[in-house]
Amino acid sequence: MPFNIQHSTFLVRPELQMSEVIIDQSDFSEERATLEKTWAPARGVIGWLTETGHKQIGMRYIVTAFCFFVLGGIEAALMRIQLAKAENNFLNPDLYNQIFTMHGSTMMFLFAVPIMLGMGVYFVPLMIGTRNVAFPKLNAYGYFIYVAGGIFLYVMFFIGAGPDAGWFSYVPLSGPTFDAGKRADTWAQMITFSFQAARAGDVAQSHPAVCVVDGCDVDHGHLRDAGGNAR
Amino acid sequence: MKWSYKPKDINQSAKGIACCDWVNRGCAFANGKIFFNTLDGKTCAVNATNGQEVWVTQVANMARGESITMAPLVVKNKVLVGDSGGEFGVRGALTALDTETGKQIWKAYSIGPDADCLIGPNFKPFYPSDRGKDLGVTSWPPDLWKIGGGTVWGWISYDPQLDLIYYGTANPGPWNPEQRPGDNKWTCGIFARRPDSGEAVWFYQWSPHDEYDYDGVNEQILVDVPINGRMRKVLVRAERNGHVYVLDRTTGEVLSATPFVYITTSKGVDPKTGRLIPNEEKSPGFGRVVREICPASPGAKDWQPSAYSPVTGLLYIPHQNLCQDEEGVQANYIAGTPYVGANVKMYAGPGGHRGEYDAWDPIHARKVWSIRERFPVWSGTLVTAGNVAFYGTMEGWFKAVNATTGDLLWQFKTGSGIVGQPVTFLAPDGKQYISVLSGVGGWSGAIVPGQLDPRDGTAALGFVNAMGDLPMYTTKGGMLYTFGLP
Amino acid sequence: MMVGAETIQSALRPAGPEAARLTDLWWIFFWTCASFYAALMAFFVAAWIRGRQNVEPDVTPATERSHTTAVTAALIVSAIGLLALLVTSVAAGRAVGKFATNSNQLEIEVTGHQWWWEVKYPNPAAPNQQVVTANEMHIPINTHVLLRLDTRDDIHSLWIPNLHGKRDLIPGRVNKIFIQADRPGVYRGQCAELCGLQHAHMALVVVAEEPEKFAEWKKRESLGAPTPQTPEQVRGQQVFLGAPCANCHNITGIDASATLGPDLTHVRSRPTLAAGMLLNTRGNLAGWISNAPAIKPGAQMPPNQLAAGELQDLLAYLDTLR
Amino acid sequence: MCNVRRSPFAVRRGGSSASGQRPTANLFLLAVLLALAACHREQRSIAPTAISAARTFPVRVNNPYEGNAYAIAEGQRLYEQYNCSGCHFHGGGGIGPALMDNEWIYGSSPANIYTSIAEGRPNGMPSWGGHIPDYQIWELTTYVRALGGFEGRVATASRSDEMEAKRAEEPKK
Repeated sequence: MPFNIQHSTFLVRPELQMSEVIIDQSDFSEERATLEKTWAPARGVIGWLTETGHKQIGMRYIVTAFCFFVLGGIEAALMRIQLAKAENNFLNPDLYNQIFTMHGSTMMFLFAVPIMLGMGVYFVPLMIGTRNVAFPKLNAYGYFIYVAGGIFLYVMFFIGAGPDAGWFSYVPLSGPTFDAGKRADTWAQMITFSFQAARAGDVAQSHPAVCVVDGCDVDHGHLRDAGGNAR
Repeated sequence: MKWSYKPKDINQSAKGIACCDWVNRGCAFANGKIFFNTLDGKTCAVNATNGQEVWVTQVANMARGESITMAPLVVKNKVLVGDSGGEFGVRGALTALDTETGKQIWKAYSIGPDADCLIGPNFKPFYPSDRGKDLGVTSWPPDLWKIGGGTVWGWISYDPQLDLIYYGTANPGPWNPEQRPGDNKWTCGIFARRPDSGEAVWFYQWSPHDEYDYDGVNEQILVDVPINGRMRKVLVRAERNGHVYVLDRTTGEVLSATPFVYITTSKGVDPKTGRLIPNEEKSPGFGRVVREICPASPGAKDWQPSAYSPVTGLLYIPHQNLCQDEEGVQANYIAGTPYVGANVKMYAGPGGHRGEYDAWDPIHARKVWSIRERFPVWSGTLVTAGNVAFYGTMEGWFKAVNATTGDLLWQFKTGSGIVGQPVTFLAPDGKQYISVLSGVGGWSGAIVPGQLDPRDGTAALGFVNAMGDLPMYTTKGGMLYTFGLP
Repeated sequence: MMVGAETIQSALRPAGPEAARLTDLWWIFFWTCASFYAALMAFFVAAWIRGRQNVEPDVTPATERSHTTAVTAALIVSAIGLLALLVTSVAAGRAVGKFATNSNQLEIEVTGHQWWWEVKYPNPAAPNQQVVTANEMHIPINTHVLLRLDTRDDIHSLWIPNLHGKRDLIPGRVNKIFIQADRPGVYRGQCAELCGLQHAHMALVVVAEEPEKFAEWKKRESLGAPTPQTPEQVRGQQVFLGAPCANCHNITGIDASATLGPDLTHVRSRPTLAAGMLLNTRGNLAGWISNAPAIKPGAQMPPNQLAAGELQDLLAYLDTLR
Repeated sequence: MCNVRRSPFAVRRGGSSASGQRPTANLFLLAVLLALAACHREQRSIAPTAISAARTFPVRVNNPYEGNAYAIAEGQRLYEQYNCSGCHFHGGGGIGPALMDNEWIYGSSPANIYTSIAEGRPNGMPSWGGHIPDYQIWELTTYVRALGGFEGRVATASRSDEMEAKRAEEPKK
């Protein structure tokens, strides 16, 4: 551990306590170099994949969510075309039901939830003045899980296994008797991905957020203190 | 071998309309002839001395799902034959054939207009709910009486003194009771009729609007016993709905009805109206799974006949101890195919044993002793003047017990499970013999000869769920065992 | 019978007391919300105009006080408005949810199927008087009608906007709803819960009529099918019994007691076919019989390959079922 | 993942169809993608053609619905509705033989099962040919094959719906 708080030389003058912290930076060059390396943006494809910066991840969430928003909008438009006149044959009932559920699921779980998550990931650390969320890798993992869920849903849709059991896939319509094949499973799988992503994102952010509520000393060592010894 | 007779042109497809395995409950001997029924709906008369066929009459119509499994009874030169197929949407009937020619003399339907049921001015049921015009039609939704079951596949009794025959009618179809609101007369009841004309004298319904396939076809024991200090001509019946009934056999009045097993489906019999009081909570219907229906569909006791000993004054009842879960589904009538509308899974009732052999005191309406068996006691029973009661088990044990105490006296392991009825006879050599058929099968034993798959608990109308281990205890067979008394 | 253009389906044109309550509630909500919205907009515009006129902010203790008073007043008015809406809404909910207890009532069982409605008039006292029909419900006016709702497959929801709100049909349960029509008319109802492919085409009509006319209709419905007269009709009956028809449909009076599809005993007296999708004409019926899934993809009625003569005979026979 | 095969019966309904409806806007891109990537398991023949409803029976060896989940589900529905379950129950058998074990009196190939359903068998199996349309016999065949474990778990429902699970509060019996 190059950066060890326990025997660091934080010199806190008792008379300036609570308002000012003066750090003697003279013998910190080595730690500084390590820190800068640690926080430097990674490069290349591998770098892109291993990126854990909250701004980057947050922005990815927001951009991806808007892509799904567009897809959901296209689905809405297709449904509206079908409904534009009575007894229309633009979409057959099967496809209509799939697009209906695709639209609902996309808008809820691939747009609404992730975009809020993305906003949170982007802004919460800025708002509480931390360098990143509490669990940056978990946060990145959450994003990729979310993308995987979305891609899975659309791949299944394009091979004819799009979910088609209403907004919330309720039984018995989504049960084996009325919904053959893997369509309900597709939906459930997508939800699993989406929820896992949401949970990962929430947990990743939770510590700084708790600190805000709790008023803990967020400037210091929050990364190290993720385990809970913030005070 | 003296002779053998094989009925000609037996239609093998009758196997597809026999709800509960391919069974035959016996034959009758009268006027030098042997009478028996075939599964495909024929009644045959064969000369007892040389095995020559005398006549064959087609009684049941297979195309409509009718078959025959019951043993005929000969009364006053008439062969009485009933049909089977309550699970196939048939219309039950009892037919009287001339013993000499095989011609039909009368036919009494169990459901339908009074004229078809041979209900006339002399019909005097004891309870008001059974009086009225064309109840066999009006107690059914439109047209459903035509396919409503009420078959006659059990035992017929004759009282020569009163000149009455007694027989029970089976369950209404389909099983799912929501599809047939109403009392569903005259199913699940007992008719008393004149053997000459077939006209009905009285009727009593064991289970009005039956919800659990409690066919009312069990045997009736006709005895004269003192009830409340008065000698009464009674009819004792251990009924599928779990009660032992004592009926006045001249009028059809219920003298007593006492539970002999654990019952959840009903709350007793109303002494005033004679009506079984159903338990609404256990009423099966569409989309619901009702748990702990006790007794299960085969009832507290199915067709296996009990025996009465005038020596001990006790009734010996072989029966089962089963409960079931049931789910109502849509029954769809297609002629010649099953018409049930229920998924059923049976299992052992309280105590975990599936069978019981009871001695019952009909006068005081109480159980005297009881023997528990692993499997349903699906064989008939026999009690002798020597105070010994015989019965068989589905594992294959043929047992003799003390009729007074129920102590096991002797047992013998036969080659297969026993579902037949033991008989005793005095042979020409002056010795007394006991015979019993060994060969498992029937509704309860179908898993063995039919090689059913116990992974599906609903198989064989749910009986397989309770009998999954039977193949480990016995194999199929078919052998007559005769034992000489020492 | 007037169906089609004459059939109305509108929650704002109530034809019964329950629907009237709901419509009143709707209008109360509409006008309350609209007036609040208008007031809010008026204040907003006023503030905007004032903001443009007054360059100097007017912050004296007196104006502070009057602002506080104004905000408090607005808060109180809003709270009262919301509370009033809550009270009216709960009151209306309780009123329409209450089951009538008087004897002047009729019980009807409505069963949802994929994708049609079975309507049954039970008669516990005389089960053989029971009447079964499909996608069509007749009710006498000024009578409380208790609908017992059940389903054999999915969750459905019965919505007859002119008579009442929605009520779900849930497998294994019996839900109840009371309706009453105050004036004769034909009201359209619709399944309001996605129930699969043809959810959109799962409609029924409610015919509210004078009690005498209703009794007459019910009496006619309780009769069995007439005996076919012409040779064509006789042949048609044979086609019905021999073709797949009798596997699924019931016709009281003949040997067809199947329960999968709608009861056809009086099929030609109904206004529509295919759960409100087609008008009940001979041509539509022919098309429906020949290839129902082409008209209603997913429908459980299979296509039927009948010879031309067979189809004509069958239609002739079905024509007698009125 | 999927066995891409076009079945003569499984006509996807895009807009044009045998019923003569106006072929309005076909689903251009989506339809093309669907057709390209159509997964046989997931194909649903929600509008069987009149031809497939024939009541005469060309002898086929290949099951057009093999591995098709919708056909299996439809077969299951028909199996209950046409009372197959009345004799064979849910595979365990009773009046008729068990269908979930590995003993097949008349053979287990799709053609064998089709023939058993269409023509019946002497020990009580009724013949359904002429009473139900051809494509339904194939759906039933596919479901029976699924009961016997021949259809693979990918297309078969993971559980049957008869006798739903116990509610949590109920005692285990």
